[in-house]
Amino acid sequence: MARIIGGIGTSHVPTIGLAYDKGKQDDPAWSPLFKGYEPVARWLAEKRPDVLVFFYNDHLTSFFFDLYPTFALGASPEFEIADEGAGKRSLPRIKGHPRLAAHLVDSLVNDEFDLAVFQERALDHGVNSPLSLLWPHEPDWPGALVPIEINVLQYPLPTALRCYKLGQAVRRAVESYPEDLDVVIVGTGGLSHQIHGERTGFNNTEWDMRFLDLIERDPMELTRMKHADFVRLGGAESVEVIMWLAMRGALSDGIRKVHQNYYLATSTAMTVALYEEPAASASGFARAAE
Amino acid sequence: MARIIGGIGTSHVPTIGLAYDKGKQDDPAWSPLFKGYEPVARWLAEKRPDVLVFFYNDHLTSFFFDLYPTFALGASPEFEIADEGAGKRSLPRIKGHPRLAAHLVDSLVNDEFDLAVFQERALDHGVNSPLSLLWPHEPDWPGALVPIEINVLQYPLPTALRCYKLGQAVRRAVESYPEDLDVVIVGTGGLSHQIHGERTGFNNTEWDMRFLDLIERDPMELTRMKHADFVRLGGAESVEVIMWLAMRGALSDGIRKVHQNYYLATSTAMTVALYEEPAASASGFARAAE
Amino acid sequence: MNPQLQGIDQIAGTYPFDVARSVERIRINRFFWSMTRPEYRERFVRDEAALCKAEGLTGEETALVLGRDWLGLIRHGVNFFVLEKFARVLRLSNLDVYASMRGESLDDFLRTRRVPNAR
Amino acid sequence: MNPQLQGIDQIAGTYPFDVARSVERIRINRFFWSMTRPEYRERFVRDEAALCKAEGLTGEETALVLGRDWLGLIRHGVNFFVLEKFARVLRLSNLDVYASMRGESLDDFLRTRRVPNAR
Ligand SMILES: [Fe+3]
Ligand SMILES: [Fe+3]
Repeated sequence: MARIIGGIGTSHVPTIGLAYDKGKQDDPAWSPLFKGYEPVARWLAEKRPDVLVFFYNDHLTSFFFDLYPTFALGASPEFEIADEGAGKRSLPRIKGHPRLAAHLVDSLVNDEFDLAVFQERALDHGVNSPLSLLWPHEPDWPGALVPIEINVLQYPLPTALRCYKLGQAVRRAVESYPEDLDVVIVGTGGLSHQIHGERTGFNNTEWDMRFLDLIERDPMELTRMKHADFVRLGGAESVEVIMWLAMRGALSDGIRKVHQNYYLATSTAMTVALYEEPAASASGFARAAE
Repeated sequence: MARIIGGIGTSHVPTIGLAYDKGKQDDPAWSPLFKGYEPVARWLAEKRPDVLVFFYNDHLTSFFFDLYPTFALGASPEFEIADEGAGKRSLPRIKGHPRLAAHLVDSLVNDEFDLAVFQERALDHGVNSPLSLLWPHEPDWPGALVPIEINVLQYPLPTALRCYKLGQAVRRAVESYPEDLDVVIVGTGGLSHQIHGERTGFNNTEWDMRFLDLIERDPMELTRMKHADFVRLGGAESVEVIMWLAMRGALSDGIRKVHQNYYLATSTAMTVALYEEPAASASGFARAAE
Repeated sequence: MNPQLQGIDQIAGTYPFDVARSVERIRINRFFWSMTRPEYRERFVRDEAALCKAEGLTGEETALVLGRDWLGLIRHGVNFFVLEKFARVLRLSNLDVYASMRGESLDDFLRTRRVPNAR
Repeated sequence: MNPQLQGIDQIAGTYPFDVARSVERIRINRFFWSMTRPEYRERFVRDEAALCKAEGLTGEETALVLGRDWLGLIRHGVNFFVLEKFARVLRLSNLDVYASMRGESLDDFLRTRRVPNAR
């Protein structure tokens, strides 16, 4: 049986991937960001999950308004790295998990989530930017990824509550998968930022701190917020934190936050947080006994 | 306020459009089909609805498996006629209704239907085949159409119950639209047919009659059926009648069936049925008073 | 397993097309789907085998295409509705394809129908 | 009206992108989106005005493109995330675009940031 051993919330700004590619790990302006990811990368290296289920949004790269889904799950055996206007980052292709993906779609559609299924569409910085800091990738990534794309760009967006419920349904789906797999759920985006209009550059660290508290302790309070509330409190593009609610919905009440980093340098509050499920300790045990 | 004045259930086999284009209206092998649509066309001419909301499926023409939605609503001001391998039928472009479409999407997504929104994708025989028998179109169609595409090709399909609920949500959405519009709901597909595998050519008129009875009188019984039940009773491709359930969900309990035609010639039981809402009489009255 | 499909394997001569099949066979399905574009149809008509090769179809798949093996293509995991495009390119009617999938001549198939001359 | 957006019009300097806008402005959004393809970028670089014309942009839209009027493009209904592609083609950073939308020079903008040299 597959089981969820933890969750990760992370920003996905392209800047993270760009700074990584330029080798700025030791640049004093960037090292607080990179250092913040190290404990999470270590945890992943230790727990060795088989699959990451990745709630992300495409940024009008592989999806366009000719057909724009609310939720779309990627079912291919592998995904290219996207060209976002300046060529592709030199990362290996990202492996998918078609069997788990097909099971998730079966389960979610029967659970009344009206998913779109996508294949052979490249993954943009929404996935590849944080992934390059979370997982080693030379010569290849250590596991597979099931991407679940969420509309955070073209209103109406799914409500915060609907995203949370999607996460709950993903948990039911993962737990009914017959093979043994350790799964980590990743929710991406945020935190506070606005990058369009005269209000560009807006940030709100106080709200970010409150969000980080609520997502762990009282996500239901966040599910009662309207998109306009997220825009007002965190800036227009921060509404994408509804994807953290999908991640949180897939986790249990028993999670423990084992790491958090927050770094606001120029425009986006870059954050990573790690939540461990009680199951994860058992997992460590099972691995040790191998 | 917009209101629903009736519903139409209709087959959408390409043959219908093909026979129409070849002028077979008086051919004895085809006239029972064409005659059967005349009362519905007359009713539409008399009631003059502003918009048809059309539950249909694309047949891998304008949609492909690179991104395959469960439900997708078309929001463009007009839609081309699709080329399905032998050029386009010579019909005028079909007018959409972007304002109503945007309102439906707002309402449905907030009602937890995870719709995809499509634009500028051509409509194939799933729409244009029955439409050419329902509405005159020289020089142009008399009204607008909002297409709602439903996945009936790539399992998992939405359940019959989910389609019915979608229809109910569409009714709520139409009734909360602020402008005065008369709307007719169209559900397409079926009835019994199988057109792949060794079982090709399967039909079941007894089941078709029972279906036509239940869709009017007791749709909830149909919502309890599994896709495999539809396949067994009506043939593999007849599972698309779940789109009639979406239509039926958008109608009230007070409907009256005012016409029905059933003609099984070679492979698909070709049917059209018309259900009138109590509101429709008032509509006739309002029109008469204009 | 999809609970809505329970029992479907007992329905003979029926090949449900699901996400797993779709992923496994996306290439050949895209090949036929592309026949919605006139340029692509022309390329096919000009040199069938060359297009199959350029599109990366396997030898087995190419044989199914060149042999017009409709039932074989269905069993291989091609969706009927892209085959419908292929039939248009070959100027065959759907009835021709149905007869072939049943292993019958068109006339024999039509004799089993209620209105054989509705074509 | 979308109940989730209640009150959003009171947030100054913010332009929510919704289905109505998307339908109205799909052409210019597709123009920028297409810059994910190298051939298209090359066409743009070779002759900007010619591509705008070929793609059916209006005179007003062409002026916004040629003038690099980032804020004007946003107000016109272009989604930021296709503009991001345009910035890549012009070899501008997102920070350049942000500064422009605020009506500031890059240096002035960076002075308002916590870590001005994180670029
Ligand atoms: Fe984002
Ligand atoms: Fe159909």
